[in-house]
Amino acid sequence: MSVHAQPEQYGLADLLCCAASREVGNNEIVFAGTGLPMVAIMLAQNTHAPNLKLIFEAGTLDGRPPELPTSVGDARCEMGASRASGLYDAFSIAQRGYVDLGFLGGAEVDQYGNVNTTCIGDYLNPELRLTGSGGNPDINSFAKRTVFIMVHEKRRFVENVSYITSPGWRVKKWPGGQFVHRRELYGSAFRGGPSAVISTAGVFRFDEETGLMYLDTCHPGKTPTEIRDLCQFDLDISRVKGETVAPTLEELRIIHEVLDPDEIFIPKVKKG
Amino acid sequence: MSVHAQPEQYGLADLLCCAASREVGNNEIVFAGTGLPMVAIMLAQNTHAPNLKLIFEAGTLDGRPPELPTSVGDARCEMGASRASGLYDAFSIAQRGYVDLGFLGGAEVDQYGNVNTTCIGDYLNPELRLTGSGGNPDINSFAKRTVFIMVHEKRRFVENVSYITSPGWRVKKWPGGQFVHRRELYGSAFRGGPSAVISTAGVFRFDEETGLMYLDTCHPGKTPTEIRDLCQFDLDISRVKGETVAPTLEELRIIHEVLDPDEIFIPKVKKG
Amino acid sequence: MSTSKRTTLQHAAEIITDGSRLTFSGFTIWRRPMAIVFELIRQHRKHLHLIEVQGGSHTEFLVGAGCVDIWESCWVGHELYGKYGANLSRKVADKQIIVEDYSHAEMMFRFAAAASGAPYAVTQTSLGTDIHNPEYDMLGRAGLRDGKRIAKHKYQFTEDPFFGAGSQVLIPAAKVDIAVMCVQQVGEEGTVRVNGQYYSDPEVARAADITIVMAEEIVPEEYLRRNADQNTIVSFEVDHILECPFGAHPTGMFGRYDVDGAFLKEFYGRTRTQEGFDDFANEWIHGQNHMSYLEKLGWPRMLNLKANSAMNYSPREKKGGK
Amino acid sequence: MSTSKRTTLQHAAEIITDGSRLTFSGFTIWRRPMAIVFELIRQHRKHLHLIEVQGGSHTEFLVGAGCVDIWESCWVGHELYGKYGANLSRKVADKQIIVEDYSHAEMMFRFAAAASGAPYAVTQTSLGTDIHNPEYDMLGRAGLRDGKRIAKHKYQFTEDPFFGAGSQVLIPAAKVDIAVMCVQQVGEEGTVRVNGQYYSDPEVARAADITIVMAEEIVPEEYLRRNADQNTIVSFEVDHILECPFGAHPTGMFGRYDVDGAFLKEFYGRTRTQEGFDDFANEWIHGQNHMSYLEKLGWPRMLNLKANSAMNYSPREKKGGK
Repeated sequence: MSVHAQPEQYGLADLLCCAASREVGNNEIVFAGTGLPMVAIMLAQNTHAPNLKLIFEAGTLDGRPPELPTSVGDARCEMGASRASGLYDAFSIAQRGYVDLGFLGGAEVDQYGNVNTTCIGDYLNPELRLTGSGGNPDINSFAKRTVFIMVHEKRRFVENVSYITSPGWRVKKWPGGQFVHRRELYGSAFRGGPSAVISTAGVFRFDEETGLMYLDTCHPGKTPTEIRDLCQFDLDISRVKGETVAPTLEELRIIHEVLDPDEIFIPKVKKG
Repeated sequence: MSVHAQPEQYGLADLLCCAASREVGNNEIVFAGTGLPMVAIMLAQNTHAPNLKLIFEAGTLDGRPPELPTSVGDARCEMGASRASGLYDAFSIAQRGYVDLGFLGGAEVDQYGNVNTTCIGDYLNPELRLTGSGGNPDINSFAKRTVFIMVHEKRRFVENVSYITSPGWRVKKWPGGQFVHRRELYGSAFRGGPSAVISTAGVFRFDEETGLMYLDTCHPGKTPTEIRDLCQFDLDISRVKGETVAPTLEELRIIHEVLDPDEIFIPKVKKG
Repeated sequence: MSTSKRTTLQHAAEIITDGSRLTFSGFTIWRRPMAIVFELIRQHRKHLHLIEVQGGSHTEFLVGAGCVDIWESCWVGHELYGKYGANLSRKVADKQIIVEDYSHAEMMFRFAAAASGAPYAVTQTSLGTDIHNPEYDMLGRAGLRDGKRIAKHKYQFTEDPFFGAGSQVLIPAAKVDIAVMCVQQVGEEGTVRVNGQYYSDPEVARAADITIVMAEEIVPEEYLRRNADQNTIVSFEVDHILECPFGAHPTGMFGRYDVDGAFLKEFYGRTRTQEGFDDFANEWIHGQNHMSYLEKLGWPRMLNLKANSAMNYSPREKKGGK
Repeated sequence: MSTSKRTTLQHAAEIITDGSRLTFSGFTIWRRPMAIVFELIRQHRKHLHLIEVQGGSHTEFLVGAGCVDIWESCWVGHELYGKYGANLSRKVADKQIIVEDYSHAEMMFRFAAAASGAPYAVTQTSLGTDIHNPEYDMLGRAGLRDGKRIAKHKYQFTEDPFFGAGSQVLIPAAKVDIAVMCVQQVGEEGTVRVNGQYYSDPEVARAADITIVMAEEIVPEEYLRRNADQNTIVSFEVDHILECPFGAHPTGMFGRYDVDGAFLKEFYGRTRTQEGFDDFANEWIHGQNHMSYLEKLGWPRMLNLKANSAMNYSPREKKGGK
């Protein structure tokens, strides 16, 4: 009995969080970054995927935090976890192939799903140095599927990112730097790649053979051509399935009453 | 005030244990195998080297067992230790270069200090398969000095061991198998090598440049030529310093009253 | 949780099919999954390929019973209670088993690499020894290096390109199908808490494709999760669990019971010949189950082994006597 | 023990000389050795080469104060309280600092290799990214790859010879002179017990040539040795110890106190410019000592951060507010 909310009952962050949550299957092992991804996974854990196993990069394995941690290093991560250890464990488990799904963010994404979190502009003369990679490339290299949650602006959906921090479906082969399919480079470690980008405009997926991004669903109120115009590359809009499913009232209740009552990551929609 | 025991007051195992114990310096980090080496180190810990740090291969780090463990996996190892973990830790610490002294045993030793614990006879058609390497080559590869405690029989002191389990001062360079100085092979991991063999006949040391064994001290009652005749190679007896120092009464008390009252590794000498 | 991981001794042994690449928890004569080992012998398992950080009494039982075709490790014996592996020695001499020798650290690093998903490890141990004698690559000699189940090479040499540290030995990840563990506590969802030295248990459990955990006790998962930083193995690394008190006997378990030295001494003494082994197995394994085995051991013997809970070992056990 | 490992805040900072290769305990904004970081700034330390699994608030303080010439890591920021490292960003734009980028797993594996005494690690992470762009080898561009203190290459590619697993990245061990740790408990002889996630602390402590441990409390060594399986770092891996309550503030410590989000937010907001940083440092670092710093913070603020001992975090702290 899932009653979907009306547009005025939820915000964009709610929609993203719920769309992201639906990418998670039950029984999956999920590796989550800080912020919205963390809320999305905890939402899945509290709805359709009670058996999902959550890994936090800092060393919490099969975590079930009763309260939303503000980051993966947070003391809130440990409570209820199967094991609290460290990064060597978390990344070893990932490289070993345990991870079904990674949840990540990014500043820029290109048509192949390559993501940049390192710098804006030329790396050697950056306009803006960002945080750097963190575990973004690692989780993305090792997981079977990866979901990115991003703000949608035309400057962020580019033909080629300034710096490939995290590998998409077609990546650079060094030393030359020519683009090749990810499969060619990763050998037996190839397990998949970015499966969805959930932006503030829509949900995007990838043709695994061409490696190219396509539009899957539009968020309510957005049209495919509008969304294509929000990309610097020629976005494939031929495979659109319709509108992104709105949050249910139950999902909204869990987000705002259970997971993030303090609006740390997801603001409440003002009534009125 | 160290009163040395008279020959009838101690056995050969006592002499070996005390000679081995004297190889340990205070503040040293010592990696010990099971058996007599363990008693020797605990003897040092209880006499002249109270600050030595003891590592057991199975994962006990800076151990101070109040009761003699029967092996390094024993539950008696943990009590009073700084950390109880596992083999990855123990071998990582060794490879990292922390270990000053390793204490080991062997079935055969050659003129270069190469030791065999794997098989007697041709490896491909062995007369007798022994236990195998265990951590013998690892401790010996990584420690600054290694001491071997062995039974002295002519068949055990050979020109070339049937199988080099543990590296001496001149070792085989593969794929050809020609003998080269250990220093050539170990690069920056070269930290030293076997520093003493304590047999039931005497104490032997090595010329670090030629890599050859020489007789250092004879056990009471043995002569250098007798000992040379107990080796299949031409043992250098030109550097003999004299007799191996007898156990003190205090050392014997600690061995038999504190460390090994049940005569697990060291039998008591029968009075009378 | 919707699906239970609980299994029985019989089924646990059935998971380990003929030809499996198998490894174990514990260290020489401590925390070996003996009850499952005995069940494997009862079920006449064949062609096992043991890949072990180091062997121990359990190895000698499996080898003696003819379950093992390949033993890839570094050491076997019963410590104080039997100075070498008499069954393995006999089968090596008779060429009934292939032995592939590595050093102890190499075996540990091979499992660490497998657990970390790396195809190989880099080390400087054992350079110049016959462990690296190219003539002694026994799996290669047997034509078994297919590059899939068994690595293409026993090892490779290379030079450190970064710091000029010199020769390095590359050793392949220890890929195993199944790890069989014996521990103090496991939770309903698979979380394991090992007390005392954990030996190579964390790496072994993670390296294996399937992990079976036999515990002295299955405890409420929430109990273990109250102190996540004291747990040893993660829930999702464990596939099957079972409770089997004294399941490690005659090997010992920190905090629970000591090694039964007299039992191991008797085993070592009686199984120098195949007839001796068969006789021993007929007495202690075949026709028995775990409960009848415990009954046969009897209360006085087991209470003598029981650990003092303040000391974590038995102050009564005389370490096998003399 | 005959020789004490105890030192003071001032002396601990003095051990870290100009030009040291330095690393830290903790994770982003948790368990960073802030009191020593502040003392380094007071002592005007220069030319530091930070090699970190990942950076955090402490990095931003050191970089802002001009202590750092080279930063070799993968991430810097204040998590929720400051989305990137404004001081590092400014100095990168001004070319006042050399940044060498690796991935997070690469940095972790580099420390694991160093801790294990291996010259390098093997991994398959981040293939095809600009982390491996040969043009972006910044230490190479600066001519600093001497093969001694800094590896000859940023990385090397090779193929797996054992299982045909494909391209592998070899990454050099993270060799560091000093690790500065901030933990809950250390014993008189150096044994460390970390509660909660230990992040990369065990590897970092073992990788460093000198390890300094600042703890909330120095406890009797025997207390820690009663449960050796709960300890995190071995006595002999630790060279210097000091007790410094709230030494991690404004970062948090599991079981003791939360992150002071408001403090970090203010730091992030005020230190976007160098003038802002200098102003902040004049207010909170220069002319202060650890006690006057705590006095300045005041009781209400610190009690609000104090962890509930059943939950291990503060149920009062509003995570920095909105």
